[in-house]
Amino acid sequence: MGVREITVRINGKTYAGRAEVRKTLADFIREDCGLTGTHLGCEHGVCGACTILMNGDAVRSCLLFAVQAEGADLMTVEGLADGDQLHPIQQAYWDHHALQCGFCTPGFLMTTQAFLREHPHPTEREIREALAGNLCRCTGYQNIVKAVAAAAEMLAAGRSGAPGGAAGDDGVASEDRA
Amino acid sequence: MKLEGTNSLPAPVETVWKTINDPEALRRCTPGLKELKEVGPDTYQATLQIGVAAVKGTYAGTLAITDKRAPAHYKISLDGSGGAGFMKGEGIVDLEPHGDGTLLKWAGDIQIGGLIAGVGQRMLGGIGKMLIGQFFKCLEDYVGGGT
Amino acid sequence: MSPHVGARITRNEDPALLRGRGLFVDDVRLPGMVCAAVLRSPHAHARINRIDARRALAVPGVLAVFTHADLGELGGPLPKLIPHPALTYHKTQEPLASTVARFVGEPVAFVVAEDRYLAEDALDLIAVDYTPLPVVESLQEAAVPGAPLVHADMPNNVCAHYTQRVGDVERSFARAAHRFRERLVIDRGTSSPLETRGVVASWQPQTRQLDIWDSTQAPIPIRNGLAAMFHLPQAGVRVVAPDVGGGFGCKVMMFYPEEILVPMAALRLARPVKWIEDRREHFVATNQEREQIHEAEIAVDDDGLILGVRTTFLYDAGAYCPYGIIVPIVAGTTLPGPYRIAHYHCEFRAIFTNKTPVSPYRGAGRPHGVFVMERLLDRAAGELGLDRAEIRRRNLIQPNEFPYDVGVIYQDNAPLQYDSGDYPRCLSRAADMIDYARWGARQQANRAAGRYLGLGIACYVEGTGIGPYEGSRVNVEPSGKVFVATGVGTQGQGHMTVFAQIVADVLGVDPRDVSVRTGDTTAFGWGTGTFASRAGVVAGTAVSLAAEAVREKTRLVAASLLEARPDEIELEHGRAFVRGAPARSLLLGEVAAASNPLRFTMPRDWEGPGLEATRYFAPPRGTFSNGVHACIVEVDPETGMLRVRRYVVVHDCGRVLNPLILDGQIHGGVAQGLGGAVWEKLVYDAQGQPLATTFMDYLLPTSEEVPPLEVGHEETPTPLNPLGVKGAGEAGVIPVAAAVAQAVEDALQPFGVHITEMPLSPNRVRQLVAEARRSL
Amino acid sequence: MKPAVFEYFSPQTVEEAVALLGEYGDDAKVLAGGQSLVPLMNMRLARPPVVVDINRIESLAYIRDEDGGLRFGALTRQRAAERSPLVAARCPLLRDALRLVGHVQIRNRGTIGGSIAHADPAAELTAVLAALDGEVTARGPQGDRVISARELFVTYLTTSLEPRELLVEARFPAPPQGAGWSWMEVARRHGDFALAGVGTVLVLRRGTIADARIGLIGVGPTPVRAAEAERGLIGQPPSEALWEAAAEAVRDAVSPDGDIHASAEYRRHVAGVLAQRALRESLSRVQEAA
Repeated sequence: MGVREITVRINGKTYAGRAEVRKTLADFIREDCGLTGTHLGCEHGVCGACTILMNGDAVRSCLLFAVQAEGADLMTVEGLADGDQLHPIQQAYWDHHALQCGFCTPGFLMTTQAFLREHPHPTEREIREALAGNLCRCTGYQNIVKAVAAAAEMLAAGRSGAPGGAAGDDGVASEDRA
Repeated sequence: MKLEGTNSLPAPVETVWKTINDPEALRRCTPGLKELKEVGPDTYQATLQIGVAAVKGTYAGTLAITDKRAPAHYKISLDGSGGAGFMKGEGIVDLEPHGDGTLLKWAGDIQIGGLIAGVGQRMLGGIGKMLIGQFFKCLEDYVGGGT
Repeated sequence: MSPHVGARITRNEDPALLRGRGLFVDDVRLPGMVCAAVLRSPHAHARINRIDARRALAVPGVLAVFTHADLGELGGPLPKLIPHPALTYHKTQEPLASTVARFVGEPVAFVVAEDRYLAEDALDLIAVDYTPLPVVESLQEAAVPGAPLVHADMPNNVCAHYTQRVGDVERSFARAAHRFRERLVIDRGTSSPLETRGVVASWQPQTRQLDIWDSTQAPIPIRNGLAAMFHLPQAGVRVVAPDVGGGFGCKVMMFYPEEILVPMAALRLARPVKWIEDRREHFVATNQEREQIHEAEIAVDDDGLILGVRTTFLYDAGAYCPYGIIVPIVAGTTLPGPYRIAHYHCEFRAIFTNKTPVSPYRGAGRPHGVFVMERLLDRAAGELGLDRAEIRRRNLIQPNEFPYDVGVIYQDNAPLQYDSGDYPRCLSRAADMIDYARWGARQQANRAAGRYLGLGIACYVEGTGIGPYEGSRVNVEPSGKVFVATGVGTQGQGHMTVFAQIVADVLGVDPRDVSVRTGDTTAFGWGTGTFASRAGVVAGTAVSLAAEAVREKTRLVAASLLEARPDEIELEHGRAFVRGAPARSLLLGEVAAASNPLRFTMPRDWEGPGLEATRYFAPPRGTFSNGVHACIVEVDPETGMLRVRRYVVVHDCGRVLNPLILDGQIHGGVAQGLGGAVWEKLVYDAQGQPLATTFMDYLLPTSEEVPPLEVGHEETPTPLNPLGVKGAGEAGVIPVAAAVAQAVEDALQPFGVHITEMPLSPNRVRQLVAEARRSL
Repeated sequence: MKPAVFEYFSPQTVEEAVALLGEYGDDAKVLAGGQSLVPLMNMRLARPPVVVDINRIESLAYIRDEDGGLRFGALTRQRAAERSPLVAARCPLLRDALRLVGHVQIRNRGTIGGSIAHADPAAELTAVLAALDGEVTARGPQGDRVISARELFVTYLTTSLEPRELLVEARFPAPPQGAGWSWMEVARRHGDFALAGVGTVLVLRRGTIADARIGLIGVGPTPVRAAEAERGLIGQPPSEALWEAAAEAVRDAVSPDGDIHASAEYRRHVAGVLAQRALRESLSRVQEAA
């Protein structure tokens, strides 16, 4: 049976393992590397819970075989925080109650990370489009959209907010929203 | 999934009747047929590999022809199961003289179940229609080639 | 006034989840663990003649294949929950079907292998010989005499027939100036939490201890049931619902087959066993909801005052009814809503079909009841030329009419009585928020520009916070940190925070210093589960009562240490001090340490060591939240595409514990409601084959579909619990279909489109427009 | 939902890949972006015995402006094409269509060649290729073969590529400067497979339509080029009545199948509606450019 040695870098650390060629990258990250923050919600590339960064791009780790990531540089949710200090995106999600059950959250965080690097000053429209490849069943997305906007501001200001601060008020929309 | 159609074949009714009862014609024209073994009068054990591109399922089952009224009418039934689910089809075939040739009218009902039904619904209807179309087109050629 | 309860406090549970350090069932890894997979029936109805697993067992790494024949006494029908006198055929499935499979997805064999890949390889190699049996898929057809039978030992497919009557409906209708009748259809959907179901079981023969991790909303009943089935003491079974990735009702079954099969395999193989449902399985093997067909009628006078309402409806139970008839009872008892209805007739038949069983999904019948009532009011308003908001206003129960007896028996078997509320206030606030008064002009201006916009406004009352009871233990440790345990697990509702807020206020500590454990039977072993919008109300009150008991104990101990009277002791900022003499104070942790000395004798009125107390709360009956939703929808009549432009919620769930979390609950509910109104539909073909078993075909709304949501809170406290709180978990979803239907109808008013069904696909909207055009 | 066993090869060059395909033929499946293939494999609907992963063939990822059109190496990621200033300048229709391919995470992996070779009749790229008279190059044991879009798409998920051939390049002729374009589709949700979609190009000379292109997806077993509708436009001055006539011709040109999301009748109707709107938008872009 096709078993390969696989070496990847995840969050700056090298992981080496042996896996069948049919093993998905998501399963390899979770089972062989022990990084269970990356979640599987559908295994057919729709829900986005397994989103990670591969060489900087947001990708579905359920739609890659581990063997394809040989030599790649990966980032998972575990790589966001700097020690005890949450990443500004994580902080913004916390401040704005952008998660409930937390299962989809790692995927959203990784999507947000890639998105804000490309769009440091996004509009609400851009945020909503960028998040549309991730499903959340708890939040109705409202607070996630707010968190991404807030994270953009925090990152732009080059600081991270006070932990556990109070959240802002609800935005009020108009029916003329494009 | 109910499907129907009409094909015009360039041969007299009797020739067409013979063809559509000929195991060799069935063997050649049934899409994806891997194996057809006669196990009784008008009853065959069939193995089919059906699908498109990488999406193919292997089904093992029975093909039978019943309700025969030569040379104008029969019922053909097919059922099979495999890893991707199961399929069950029934078709009524009627032959009518049409000028020098024959009008072949068919009406079928295909049930597809299991994995493929739940996942492939977007294209299943179209693909089913296409495969049946291929079957009768092939018969048309077969009859055409035979005359 | 309390500083923490009522504040927008961010959640205690978030940092771990944000770092990817949660523990979901699939994250549990144990030495020697093996994986399971389930072989499921591909037929909606079939006799099982023979199962041949020899080829599967020959695969290296495949440990076992279990079929019904291997289950022994575990093979019998699963427990029957919530019996009811009207439920004449309470059918439940076997963990593995013995002779007949009755829906696509029903478990037939259970494979255990070294990993999930191998287990799925083995599934491919199990040969099952089926004889297909006649299938009945459609609810309407299943109810007709002579339909194929789902259960051969029944005379028909009716498992329950139940009628409730208030007043004299026949007379009220006979005397009414106007009667309007509608046939209203709501189709099937599913809760689809992002985490599917999953179970891990581990058996330690040396200690005879069975440990279970289960993505369930009800770990304690699971523990109790497993102990009985496996003949183990309850103390020998631990069930943990760790982080649960959403539930919304579908994870509150006791039991799903896998919840028995996984522990069974772990016991027999003496290896830890993991089973994680995959998404495709979830679409067939996890309970579904929503399908009902109502024949409803309203009688009104010339002023639009309701004289009577009646509905006769069919409820699709699926192939089995483990959860009884809770959903149709809730639908029928939610229907009257905030309106004065003196005469009401509600009758339903629960029908078996060859489809996945039904149990409550967020709303649990409430959206149906509201859809029917609101559609009837819209019809009456339209026919009488009355304004939609006005007809509602005229019929609302007034604030001085509480407690208000609706006259029917609710799901908790108690007479349904509304405890409190201000319905007119909610309606007028929602109307203000959506700028109802100027709607006509705005709509006209848009129409002139070729845009079809419609407004919908719908009211509801939601039964929440039902019994029987919940409990909690609160304990202050010598570190000064407070530990709270309760039986109700969390699936994202924020229990770790809201319960901490309650305790923080009572004990004068920071909510971040209060650590809450839920969903672990060793931490707290009494309780029922998280469902019916009850955790905050019932467990929240228990937490509050336990914290108060700890406070009194703290006062007692601190008083003796500080040489003061207990009633002079106050608690604040993590300290106990003498009122008026803050210098005479102790850290809470010091009091805790002193309450559990290693030597000395205890005082005479001592009631046990430590600053710890356990309390229970059993509400006398449910408490009723209410609200109004309003939305603006744009419809493209050529393509049938809908776009929700604005969505407004005014909601009253009594005293608000944490507005941040409450808003989140509302947002998520509305999104699910919109899903059910527009995108989500579990389509089956006539042979009972489910055609939407992926996220490509079952369409959860995304951030592009869900509009920005505007939420306003009213607070009418309930007299039924000391906190004054009502439930909120399901509120967001309840009136969405009703509001959207009205808005679409309003938008397409120039075409004369009439909406009587949910969900509304673009294809269907377009079809309705085309039909209406033809009939013009 | 885990894939069945397969044998895996990861060739470094096109020659190696073609040799592998030559050796395994029908048993082999090319893995490019994998965004359609891997879900099918996870569900075990596709069980190729051999997977030839071309992702390590770096020479297959390029975008070039040559011979009046854009040439894409088969392994060019959709996201790279979508963000390419060259694509935006030379073929904005392609860029607009690409934006609606799944979601960004899908386009980060999905490739130009993979989408075309997969031949999903709802895939945006197929209709753009058809509308622009594009072509692909296939390399097989006998060397290179050029296949026009018209000949490429056979039916659902089926192309005229031989099992032993590898699609190595796709060419999209660029519309002339000043051409108007539009991509429009109706999907249940953002990023879903289109229930119907249409791409149009309009070229005007002295107030009359000199060239018109209409390509459609989601309305049959292959992408559809509405040639009859195009002929009805050419030589005419643009007008609402003309768009309406084109819409009718589009409806005649398609033979969609229904599914659980939309009936054949709906798809046909909407194909016309979208064609009309797309032509209108194309004209406004011509006028903007002028």
